[in-house]
Amino acid sequence: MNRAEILDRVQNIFRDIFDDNDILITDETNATDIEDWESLEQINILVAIQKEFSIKFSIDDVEGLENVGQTIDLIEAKLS
Amino acid sequence: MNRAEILDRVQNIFRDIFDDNDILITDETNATDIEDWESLEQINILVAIQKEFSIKFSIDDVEGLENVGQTIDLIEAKLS
Amino acid sequence: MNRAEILDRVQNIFRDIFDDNDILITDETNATDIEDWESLEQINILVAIQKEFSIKFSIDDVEGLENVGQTIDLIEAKLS
Amino acid sequence: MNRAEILDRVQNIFRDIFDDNDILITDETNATDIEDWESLEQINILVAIQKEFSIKFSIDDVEGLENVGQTIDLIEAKLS
Amino acid sequence: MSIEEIMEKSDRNGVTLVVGADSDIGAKLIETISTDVIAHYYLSKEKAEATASNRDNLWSVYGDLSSVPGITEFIQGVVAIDRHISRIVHLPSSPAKPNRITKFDPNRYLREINIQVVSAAMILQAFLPAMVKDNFGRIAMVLTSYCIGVPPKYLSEYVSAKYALMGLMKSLAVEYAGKGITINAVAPSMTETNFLSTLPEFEIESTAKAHPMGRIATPEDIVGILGMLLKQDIEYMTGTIIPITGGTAFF
Amino acid sequence: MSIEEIMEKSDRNGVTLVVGADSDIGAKLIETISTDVIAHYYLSKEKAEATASNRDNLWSVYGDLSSVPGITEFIQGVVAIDRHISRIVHLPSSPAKPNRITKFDPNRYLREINIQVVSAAMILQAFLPAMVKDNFGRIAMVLTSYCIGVPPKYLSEYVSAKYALMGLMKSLAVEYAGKGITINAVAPSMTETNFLSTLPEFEIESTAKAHPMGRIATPEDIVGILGMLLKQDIEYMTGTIIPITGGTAFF
Amino acid sequence: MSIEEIMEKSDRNGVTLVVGADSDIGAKLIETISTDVIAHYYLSKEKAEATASNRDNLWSVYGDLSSVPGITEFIQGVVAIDRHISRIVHLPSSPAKPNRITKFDPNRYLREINIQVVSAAMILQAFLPAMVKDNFGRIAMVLTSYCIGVPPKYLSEYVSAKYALMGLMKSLAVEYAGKGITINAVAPSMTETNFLSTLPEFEIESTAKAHPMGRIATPEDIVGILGMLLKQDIEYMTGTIIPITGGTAFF
Amino acid sequence: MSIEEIMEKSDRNGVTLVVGADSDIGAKLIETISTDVIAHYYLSKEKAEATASNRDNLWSVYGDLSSVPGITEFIQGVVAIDRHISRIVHLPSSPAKPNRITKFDPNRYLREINIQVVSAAMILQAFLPAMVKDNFGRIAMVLTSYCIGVPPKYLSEYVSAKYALMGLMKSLAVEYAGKGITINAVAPSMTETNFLSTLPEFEIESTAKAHPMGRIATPEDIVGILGMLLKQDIEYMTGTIIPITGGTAFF
Repeated sequence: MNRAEILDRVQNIFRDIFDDNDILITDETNATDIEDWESLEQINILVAIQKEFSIKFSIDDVEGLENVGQTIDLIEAKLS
Repeated sequence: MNRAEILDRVQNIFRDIFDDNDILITDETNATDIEDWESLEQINILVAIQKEFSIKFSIDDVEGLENVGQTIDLIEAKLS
Repeated sequence: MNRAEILDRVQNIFRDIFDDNDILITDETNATDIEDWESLEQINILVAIQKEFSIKFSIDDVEGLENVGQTIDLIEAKLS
Repeated sequence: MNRAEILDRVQNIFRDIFDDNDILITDETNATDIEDWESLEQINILVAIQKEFSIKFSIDDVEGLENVGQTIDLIEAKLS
Repeated sequence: MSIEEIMEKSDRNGVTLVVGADSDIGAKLIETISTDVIAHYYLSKEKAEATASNRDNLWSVYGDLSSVPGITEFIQGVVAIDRHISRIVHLPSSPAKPNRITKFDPNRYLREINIQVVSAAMILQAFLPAMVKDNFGRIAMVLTSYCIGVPPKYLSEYVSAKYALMGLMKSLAVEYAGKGITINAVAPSMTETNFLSTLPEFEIESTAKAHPMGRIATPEDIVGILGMLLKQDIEYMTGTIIPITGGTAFF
Repeated sequence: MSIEEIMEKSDRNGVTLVVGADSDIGAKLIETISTDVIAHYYLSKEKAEATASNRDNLWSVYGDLSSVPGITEFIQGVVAIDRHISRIVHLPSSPAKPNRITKFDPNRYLREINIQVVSAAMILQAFLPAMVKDNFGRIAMVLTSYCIGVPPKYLSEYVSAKYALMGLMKSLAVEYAGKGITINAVAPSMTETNFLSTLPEFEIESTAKAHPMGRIATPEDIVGILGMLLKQDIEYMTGTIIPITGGTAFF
Repeated sequence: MSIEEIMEKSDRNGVTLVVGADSDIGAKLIETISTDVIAHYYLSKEKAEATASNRDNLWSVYGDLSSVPGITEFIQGVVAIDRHISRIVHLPSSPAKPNRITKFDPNRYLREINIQVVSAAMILQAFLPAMVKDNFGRIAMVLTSYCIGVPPKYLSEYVSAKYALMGLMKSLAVEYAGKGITINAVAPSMTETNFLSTLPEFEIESTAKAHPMGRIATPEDIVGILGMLLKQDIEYMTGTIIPITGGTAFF
Repeated sequence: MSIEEIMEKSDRNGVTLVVGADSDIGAKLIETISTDVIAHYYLSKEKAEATASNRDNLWSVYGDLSSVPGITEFIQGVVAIDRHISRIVHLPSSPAKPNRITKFDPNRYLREINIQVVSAAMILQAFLPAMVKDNFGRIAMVLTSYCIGVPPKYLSEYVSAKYALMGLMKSLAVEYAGKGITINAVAPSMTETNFLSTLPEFEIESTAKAHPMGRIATPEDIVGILGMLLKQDIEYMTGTIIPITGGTAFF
């Protein structure tokens, strides 16, 4: 799966979790860009990603993720 | 109202509060004679007596009542 | 020992406990007459009396003592 | 001041804080290498470094320092 | 605080929603609030209407909080008034009636949970988001001193419901800390209000007599503290419970 | 204690009722109890039947505690076994699922109140009178460390229900003090059980990593204390809550 | 309150004694008190004298509270001013300096006990009797949020001394309940004062950054509550501890 | 726990140091400990020597804990026995003697602080490092139910000292969490011991009469819980205070 496809699927996850179909995410998007993106949502996003890509994160994977780009890097790494 | 009548009415109150129609009370009857006769029941008895005889007790009236006899003395005093 | 002697000795106990040599007590004297006569002082008075007359009080003895008179009655009873 | 001199001065700070004149530190030395190197000692080390080199750290400077090497990089940066 | 912040906050009165204004504490509190008030009544519709006419900056809404539909309807009534609510005081409860656990009634208990806890949760669910947008809100709840230390005998239903409210209050204080919203509570001991009608006078007398201050609490004792908790500049206090007991119960 | 009392108490084992044996804590606890046990299951009927066959001094009863009729039916099932119950351990709860108050669901909350609190009240209402007659009883409940100090964010429904249970526990401890019955609770922090299935593993890892002991609690950590609370000679302790948190929360 | 009582109380300002005015909280507090103040300083005699000249209704007294003779001398100094003291605010403490118990110094600890606790006990011993005669007094003490729940690591001497003060406060609140005297305390979390000088700035930054409100407490946050505790009409609150922590610690 | 850990822990008895063995609780506790014990006495040297001869695995050390030199000398005495100490139970205190704050005596108070708190700090300072190396230790302290909620009147010196000890206990529990060392406490209400000699019998009777269980606590009630806190497998409980009050005081 290429990066664009991953970004697209992750975007759908964001739209679902924040009940907002207009959300557009980029590699730079981070918690300050989306209202309500707090610890709870971060966890829900990661859990949804685990399901969506049938991958599993460890604490070291998810600690210190700062933006969407890093999250997608992580997904790519897990998938490869 | 004579003492016997008062005792009779008070006995009905006891039977009602302790759900026990076999209760027989005398002047000597006290909290040790009836299981479950604790602070809560004592208050309920006094409240029921207030209603039954349309009298009103003060804290000094009810402090240190030790048995049915003293309670009936109190009722008589209030009624006279 | 006669009542007057007992009263006199008890008065000395009061004077000692309340650091006040002008205290004069009578049978009617009670906690409202002497400033600072609270639970702590009441206990100290009773303890001092036990020592002074080498007697021992039970809880039933000392519950509900209302004034000096009753206290002296109690001492007399214990001594007899 | 060159890196070696900095390392040497920092080593003295470590020896002082851990009361151990045999401590030898390298860039790789981290909290797991020295017993008792916990949050309290880390703060004391950083404070001593601030004094020693008359520099001042911000929270962003000191967050996530993982070993002596990174600490010395930080000092170098501050001094330059 | 920077001038900007002060300016930004200068117009932060908004409307105060008093849920459970039937209680003498609620009534006394409303007297002390000069700004706009929405008063909720649940004991009598008449009282609700009567009060409405007293004051031009007071709206009153009747609402039965003992069931979820009733709470929903009440919230719709408040929303219909269409004002920004910046402060909420939550007082509703049934009078505490002594009872043994052997007389426990699940439906009466669940009714009490609705009146006290579900109502608070649903009301805050409805009005907190606007407070968050405004970055300002003050919530005060009325618990009881029975939530502190050893509770009295025979009030398990009442005490359990108040504890549930206490747990909700603390959880929400944490959830909204840092959003300009404080959520606190008072825990009064027995207070001279219409709610005491369920207790015989000699019981109240005896409580007053046994109290070191020789009296039970008054609505004034409570309202003074509630007012403090609603103040704009009391912003660093949240999740706290203030005992108002004359020294008979504290943490 | 006089010889008479000792004699009188000498045969005080009776049956232990474990409500919520589905949880790993309940399962582990039952292993440690050699005397007669009635185990309640609410997640799976199968599990209930399976267990029943494991041990000849273990009865198992399935019961849905999420509604009053379900609780009533369960109690009838226990009564039908017709044994004197001298000890009750109360564990049922739903797994804590993080949620904002803006997603509060009154029915889900009331369901939780039934499972945790109404069940406890009705079960004790049913079995305390026999304990009183016997002048002996030991009740232990499982709360959570979230009931101590500052609760975590986003668990308001769960925390509020546990607080309600805490208030019930304390009230009944007082109501039954002096009748030979003790009612206590444990308050564990996050514990390795099947209930964690609702949390992502990395969350659990992160809690363990942040804990001074580098691990979350185990069922063994909890069962050791529960066992102590059920002991006959621990008779002067009631109304207490024992934090089992490795030092991360205490009173 | 009857008119008589109001009249009787109408002249109840008297002098406020602020013990430990060196701290920024004490200084800020004094600014807010327009009535007569006696300010105690222990860090610098100069500061004490300087302040004295600022205001005509302010007396200042230097006093070393770290030893019993020093405390005695200080009390004599206050007595010499010969004014009725109706309110006392107790703030003195050394800055909290992190240390392992393995570096425990009994003399430093006993010195801290003198500064914080023995000083409070001896000062109250000296001035409470006149308050009792007047049937009015307001005492407020400054504890710390470290007295609530789990304390931080490495502050055992400081925390233990504050606990000792907390125990004294509660005991005296009970001893003087019903004599017109209230004794309460605030428990602030880390506050922007000169006392932070012992901590590196990055530590303070990091505490502020980790706080849900993004800042530590300010003297204003504390003084607002202290002022409330000194009010004449706040008479039914005693023995309480008010957490001022922005939701990071509460009971 | 891995087999390795179990093996590693299998020989973890070591010596139990009982500080304040003069009290009936201490004496009763020692009876229940079959492994090696070092018993500290401070009331009578004779008693100390007498006990020593009773048991071959018991050492006894006399020590005056009321001053820093006395504590130092005592610690040297224990060190001289040259055994690894793995458990410490801390009981010393003077009998609580009722007194008004107006009779506060700073020297008597500081003496009590030494006996209870400075002794605990210095003893732990001396013996914790070896426990850390061994990655195992169990510390139990004896507080009082007066540390819970509203304290009694007229015991401010005693209550304040116990609070100081409580603050020390909690701080050290946090400082040593994760090093295999637990530090906990019990908080008993009035207990039948030689320490009651300072109270008149009618006072003790009246406390027993007023207690729901009709009796005050016994040393057995306390020792049972202390024993639990010393157990090796109770490792996830630290910083806790266990009320032993028969339901008259709890958190």
